[in-house]
Amino acid sequence: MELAYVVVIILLSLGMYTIITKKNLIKIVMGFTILESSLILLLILVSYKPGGAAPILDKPYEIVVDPIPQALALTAIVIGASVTAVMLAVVIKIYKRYGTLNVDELRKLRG
Amino acid sequence: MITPGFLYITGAILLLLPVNDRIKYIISFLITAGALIVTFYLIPGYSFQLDFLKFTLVPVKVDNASKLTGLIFAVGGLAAVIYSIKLCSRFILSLIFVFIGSALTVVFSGDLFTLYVFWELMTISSSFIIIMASDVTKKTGYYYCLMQVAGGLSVLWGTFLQYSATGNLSLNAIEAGIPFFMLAVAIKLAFVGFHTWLPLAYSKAPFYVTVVLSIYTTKVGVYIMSILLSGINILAYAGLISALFGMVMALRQNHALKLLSYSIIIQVGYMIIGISIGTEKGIAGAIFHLVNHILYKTVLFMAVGVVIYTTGKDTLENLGIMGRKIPVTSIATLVAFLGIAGVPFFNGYMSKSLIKEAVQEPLLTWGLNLMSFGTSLIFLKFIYYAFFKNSNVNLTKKPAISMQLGLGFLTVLMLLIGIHPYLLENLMNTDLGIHYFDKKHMLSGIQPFLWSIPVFLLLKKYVVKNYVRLLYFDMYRKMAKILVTTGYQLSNYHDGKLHKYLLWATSTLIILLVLLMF
Amino acid sequence: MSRMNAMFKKLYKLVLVVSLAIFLFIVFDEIHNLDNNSKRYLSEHYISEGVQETGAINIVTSVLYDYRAFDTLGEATVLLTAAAILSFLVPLGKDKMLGTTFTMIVSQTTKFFIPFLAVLGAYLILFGHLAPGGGFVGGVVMAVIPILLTITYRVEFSEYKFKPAKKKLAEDIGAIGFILLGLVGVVTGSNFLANGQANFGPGNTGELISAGLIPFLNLMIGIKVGAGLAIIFNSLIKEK
Amino acid sequence: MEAAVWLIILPLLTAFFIGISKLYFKKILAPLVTGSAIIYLYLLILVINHSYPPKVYNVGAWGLMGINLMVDPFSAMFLLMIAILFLPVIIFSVKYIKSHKHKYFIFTYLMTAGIAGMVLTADLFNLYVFLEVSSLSSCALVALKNTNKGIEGTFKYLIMSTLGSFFILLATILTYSLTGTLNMAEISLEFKDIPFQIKSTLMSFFVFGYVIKIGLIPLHAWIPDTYEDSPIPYNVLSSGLVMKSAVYALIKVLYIIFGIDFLDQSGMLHIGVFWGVITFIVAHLLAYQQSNLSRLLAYSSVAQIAYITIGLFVGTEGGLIAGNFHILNHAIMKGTLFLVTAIFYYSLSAVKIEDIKGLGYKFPILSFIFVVASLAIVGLPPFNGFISKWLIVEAAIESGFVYAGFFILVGTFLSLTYYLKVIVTLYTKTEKELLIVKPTLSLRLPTIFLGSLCILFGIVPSIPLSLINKIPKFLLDNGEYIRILLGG
Amino acid sequence: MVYFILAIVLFAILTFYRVMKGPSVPDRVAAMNAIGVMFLLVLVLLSLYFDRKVFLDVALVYGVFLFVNVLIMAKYFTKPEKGEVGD
Amino acid sequence: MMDIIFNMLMIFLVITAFFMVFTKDISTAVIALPIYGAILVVIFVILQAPGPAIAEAVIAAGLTTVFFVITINKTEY
Amino acid sequence: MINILVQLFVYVFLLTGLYFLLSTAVGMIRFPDLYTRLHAGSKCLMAGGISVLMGCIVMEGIGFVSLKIIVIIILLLITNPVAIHVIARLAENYHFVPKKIAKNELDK
Amino acid sequence: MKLLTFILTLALWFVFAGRVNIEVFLLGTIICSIISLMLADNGPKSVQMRSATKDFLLKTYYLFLVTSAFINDVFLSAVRVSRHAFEMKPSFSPQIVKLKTSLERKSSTEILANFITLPQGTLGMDIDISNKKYHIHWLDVYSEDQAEVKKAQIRKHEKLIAKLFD
Repeated sequence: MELAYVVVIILLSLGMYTIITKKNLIKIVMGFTILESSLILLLILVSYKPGGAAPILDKPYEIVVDPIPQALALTAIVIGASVTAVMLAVVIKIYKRYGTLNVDELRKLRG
Repeated sequence: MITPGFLYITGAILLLLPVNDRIKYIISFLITAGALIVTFYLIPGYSFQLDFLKFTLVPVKVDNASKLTGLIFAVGGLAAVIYSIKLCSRFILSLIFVFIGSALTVVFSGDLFTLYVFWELMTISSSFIIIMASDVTKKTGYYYCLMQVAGGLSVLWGTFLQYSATGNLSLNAIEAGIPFFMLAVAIKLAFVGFHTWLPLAYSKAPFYVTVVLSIYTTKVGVYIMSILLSGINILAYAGLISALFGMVMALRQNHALKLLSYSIIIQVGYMIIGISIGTEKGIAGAIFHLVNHILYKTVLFMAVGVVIYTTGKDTLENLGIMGRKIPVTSIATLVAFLGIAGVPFFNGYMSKSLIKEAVQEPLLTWGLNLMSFGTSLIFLKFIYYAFFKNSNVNLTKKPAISMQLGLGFLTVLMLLIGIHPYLLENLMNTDLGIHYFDKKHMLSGIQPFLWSIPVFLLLKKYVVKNYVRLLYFDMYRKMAKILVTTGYQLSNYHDGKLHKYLLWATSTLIILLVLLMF
Repeated sequence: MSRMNAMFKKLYKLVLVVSLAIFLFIVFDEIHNLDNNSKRYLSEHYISEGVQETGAINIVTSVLYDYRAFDTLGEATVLLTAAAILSFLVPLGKDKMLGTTFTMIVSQTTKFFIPFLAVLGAYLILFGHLAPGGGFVGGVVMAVIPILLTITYRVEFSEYKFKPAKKKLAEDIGAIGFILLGLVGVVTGSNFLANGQANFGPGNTGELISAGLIPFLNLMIGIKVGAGLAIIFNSLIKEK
Repeated sequence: MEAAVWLIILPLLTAFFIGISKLYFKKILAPLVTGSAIIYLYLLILVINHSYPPKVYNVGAWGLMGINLMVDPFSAMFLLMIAILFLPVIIFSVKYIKSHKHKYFIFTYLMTAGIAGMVLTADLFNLYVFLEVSSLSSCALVALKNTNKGIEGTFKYLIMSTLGSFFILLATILTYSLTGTLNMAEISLEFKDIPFQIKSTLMSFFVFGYVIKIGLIPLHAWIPDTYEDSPIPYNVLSSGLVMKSAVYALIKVLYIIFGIDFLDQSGMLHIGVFWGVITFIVAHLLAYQQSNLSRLLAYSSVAQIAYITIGLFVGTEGGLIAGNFHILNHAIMKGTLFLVTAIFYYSLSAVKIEDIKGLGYKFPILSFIFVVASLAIVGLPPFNGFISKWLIVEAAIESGFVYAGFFILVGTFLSLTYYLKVIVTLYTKTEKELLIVKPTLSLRLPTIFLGSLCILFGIVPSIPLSLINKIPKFLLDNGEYIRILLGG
Repeated sequence: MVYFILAIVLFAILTFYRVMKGPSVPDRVAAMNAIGVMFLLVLVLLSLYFDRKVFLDVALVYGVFLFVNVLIMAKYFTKPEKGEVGD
Repeated sequence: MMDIIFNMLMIFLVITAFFMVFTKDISTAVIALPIYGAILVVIFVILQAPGPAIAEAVIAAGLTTVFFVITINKTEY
Repeated sequence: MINILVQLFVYVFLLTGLYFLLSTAVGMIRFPDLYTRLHAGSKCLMAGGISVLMGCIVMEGIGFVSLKIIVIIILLLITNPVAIHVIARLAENYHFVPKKIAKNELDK
Repeated sequence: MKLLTFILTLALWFVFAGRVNIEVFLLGTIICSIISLMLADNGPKSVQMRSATKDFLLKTYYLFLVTSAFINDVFLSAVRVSRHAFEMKPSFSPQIVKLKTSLERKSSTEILANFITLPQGTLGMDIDISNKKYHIHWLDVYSEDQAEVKKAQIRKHEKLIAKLFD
């Protein structure tokens, strides 16, 4: 599963790249979604053990994957979703007030 | 423990209470007079210790020099408060009290921490006096405050260096950070190059404020210099240059207050020379000169203040009302003039001759002579305008009694010291072994004054002239402009583009990673 | 010149991102080289003792609602914050959205669909300690009901069916209920949010009614999340 | 130690009850809010009183299995700060906030809960969660006025702070994968065997994430934007608590988890001090350029936090004491300044510096307090800012960062330039007639209280310092912390 | 069993071509729907492969949300695509 | 064998992510978002994490897309 | 014996499903316009899905798992036509014209 | 129909729960009754109570018929479409056909629409509710005769549905 870690790195970098280059506000928010999902993927990868069973112990298993990162992942997902929702609401608000989605035109605050 | 400084500060707080005018007068008088009495009865050698943070502070430490200085400060305080009590509002009066109190505390302070704190308190209170005094002084106050705080901060930095080098905060021997203390004292003393705040502040501020400021601001610097930086011979030449510069500038002024301000620079030059010689005589001479200078310069400022009060302007022409219309003021002015010119039997004479006695090098002796000569010349101009030039300015109102009271009080003291110069020595508990009314001293003392009269008569055309172009160059404004421009450029970089900010952030992350990993 | 500048900027950004990736790669590689699987004693404890200690089969749930229930409280708070933000960004007037008008096929299907969706949500919430899911997912499934109503009919109908005030009330009650259930632990002399340790659980492990407070906490979170997400969605729809 | 957990629950409960009360009984708001704040104050005092020796509270009674809350002197200092700021701000806001009143209080309480959680928790992930609570509700408060600038500032804040949170989360995950635990004490025990490179990378992620929220240059750009058009009582809490809580988290993570030895080895201390110096010089220069009062104060906040950073990154006992004292002082001073600004805004909607011209004569006491606070923040005696700056410089010189000490004094001078500008404007008389709504007592009283604290702590700094003096022992030697957390 | 999963995933990747290429939004949505159903099947198969019946819940919930997604996309994508802003 | 599926899914995930980022049209990117989420769900199930998988199905493949779609509707026109 | 038969059934069902799914993918790629693609996306997909799920049912035998899979089948059967219909509606909103339009017969 | 909803949801609940015992039953009863009370008026009105009780067996039979026909048709048409997909040159000729239905109830028209969408190479595009008219996109209609033939197939389904639900 070494590829998975590389994928995490790629996704993280991709998210960063999106955030720092794309001009469209929605794209930026999407970059955050990618970034967040990469972290969650990392969490799940951390929890995984080869040959492990899912941590729902309806009968005894020999190897069980680590439940803590999964719990953390759940929390992180919820937090990420809330933040995304707030961001999108603010994006809509900005569009209604500025009439644009271009980041570079949000320049009322300067100096 | 009641010290005069804290007494004054208490008075300031009392004055902030909502009281009517009568009680205000009573409080002011009680505080000032009380401070004078307390100062008088302070015993040299007394000190008081206080634990603060991890230091042991000495907020009060009395010795001979500080007692004399404190005494004259208290006297000046009494006179100045009496002089200005009718004119200024209660809030400004309270600030003046804080100012005087902190100046007194600085004089009696026994460690660098206390010194710095009250030094800055002086700065703050005086700045606010200037800022709040009238409408035209806002920018002046801004400038003044910045200069003074720069000086204060260099005291602070010197203190830190000293503390880290020696591990204590005692006031006696400075080992590290001498340049910074020098810078601080230079700003306070209005050395040439650092003098720009003085004429500006003293001429723009209302006259009653100027009176108070002129008593303390530079003099505290002198006193601190005498403690911290005595015996650095090279400074004597700097003082000389400063004084000569002040002379030239003072001769070119048309306004009485500016003239007096520049003349402060000259007088401070005397004190610098005295201190930097470093001998007992030199320092004692400097302190005595400080006392004398406070007396006659305050009187002169007060006199000009009366003129301003009565006529509304401070050009030299307006001094013409002296002579007959305001007799008390005129007499005081004359006495002060004679004192400042170093005429025997007047007070300036004794300290000047003491300093001259202490000076060994011929160049400095000649310089001192030149300074006396210049001083006489300047004040001859002043006197000429006041008494000899016919003018047709009229009084608009009568001078207040309180003003004349303050004036008269100081004049009496001045005469007293002039006639009996050993008074100061007694107060300081030293015997310098000088006979002031010696023939030699009297001759060397009066010579510059006598020379100045014919020179003034000869060059009257040039001296008494309405100068239009003033020599004025301020490098601090230029420096400030550079700073402001830098700030403007920086501010232009913050143009609201989110991408730029994010780019900065990412770059920071990479730099951080690189720095921490390798 | 400006094009060159832009090119350079883009290249610079690319270099930044690539160097970040390289750093991450180095770190991941080093972490991979370390043998750190032996250090998971905490999770081993959870796995071996968790079922007895908490009574929940789903260890993730028992971690989420028992061992680390405080995190869940914070998470619920975040969601509540988000819902509150969105609801105050809403203006009074309503926004017109362009949209395809659906035929009645959709509305009929939705009508048919909704009770079963509710059952699904209830199942997910109440079986949170036995099966994956739990309060959060169940709440979202519940929140889909008003979303579907909004899509197929209109916002007005959805808000008539589920009043905004009621939703807010439900959200607050869910959050308060979570805390109050946590305080049950304090009342019985244990610590805040104590559950398995305080031996609340009736019932046998693996049954529906077991695991002490966990199902109730799940229920509270479910109510809160459902109401909160419904608020968020409707606010987004209405937002001007 | 039940009170410790109540510190987090009470604001949450209050926030939810406000949400309910909005629907049914609207008039209860002011008493509810004030009463809750008073109870909260009582709880805070209770906890602070019992903060020494440090205590541990197990949430859920799980011991080391679950989440622990810990009250140590460092957190007690922050609780003290909340205690000082919270009640005045709440009382102030009851009158001040006019629109979205309920929401304002909900978010304020949520933010406080988040900050209290961050301060108390001893669990790394829980720290992240509460950080997210506080930063999201703080975003909400920025947007509360619902103006163009407010929304734009919110967006920038959201983007930046979310970016920071991501890196914190990343570092947390990597930490977990390295150590298998989230308890700070256990992590710091486990970290002794981890190779240097991994640790330094993790540290740089932590530092980056938190520094975005702290706002050192060049990560500061969102701060003035958020301050410009947000409700001003929020700014008090923001500059006083939100930014500081990020500082708290950073310091706790660095000193407890990584340990002072590692910080020294990796050069983080040098980086921190240098970063601080750069930050406050630039921030002062920028602040001079501002014409908006809130923006000016925001840049000043950036600079002050740089001072704090220098103090805390010096890495000696004196530095930690100084930094912590400056944290407290800055909260008080900036709080006073913002509250006075808020009253000016309330009375005659003064936003720009020119707008407050002549108010020095209309509001003598408030202006006096403004002057006191600004002199204190500049660092002039005899106010509290001077004492802490003195301590910072002294610590910096003691541990060899002489340049930092020197530049702090230069920074003091630079900061005087713009504060004096404001003060001079304040006392400039104008002809124009000003429309003035008289500020009521509930607006003036908190301001005066905070302003008097400026003077009090300047003259008698030993009151807070007696609490703060215990901090360095816990941070410099993380063994103490570990012992208490694992043993208790 | 695994081969079937592999095959279905491959088909999903094939169908993703339509999402990338698809000239219009409805094309893409249809392809998205197809991919979603395929993944649903993958989920069911995986749950049987791992012999954990609880995984079926994932498939069920995913199916519901796929439907919701398609509905909302069909409802609110109402105009032909415009160019991206800037970039 | 499972590894091959897993790696394939990973590659698919990366392709989807790149497509999401680099496509010019936002609505296309949003259509790719649930696919991205679905792949994540399958990956999570393979990694034996049903809880996060179901949450991801609900959030990334569900609600986030919904929010994005609404945002696009409100902003593009 | 019966085991082998069950295995056979399973493989038949699954292979059929795979065939249909493949045709879905190919049809999605190859078909020229939207509506024809929708045909592929509806019928082939449904057939593939149902047969795969039937295979699963056969594999599991009778039990709650099978019931759940049946629930999934029903879910698909209900939702997928609606989804396709809705996409068709969306296409109409975009003013798509099908490739060949026959004469309108009922209008005669 | 509330009862029907209740029964259906309870069945679903048991399916989900994956076990049958008294706890599950009690909790399921509570929840399903709440749900059916709250949401049933949005629920299916497809079957009347009376008819449900009266000829239950017959209905079940028809239901079985319909379902089998449905799945059969799905598979048949899927085969046809997939044949088109694998042809070298796709040889279909799509057309739009309009069809009038005689069904009365809303739910039955909807079910018919589902029927139209999935089997037989057709695709329901739109329904004109007032005229009860379907717009159908037909995949392979080569001539008008074929169209009539195919319409007849739909009529067959229509009759079945009418028997079942109308």
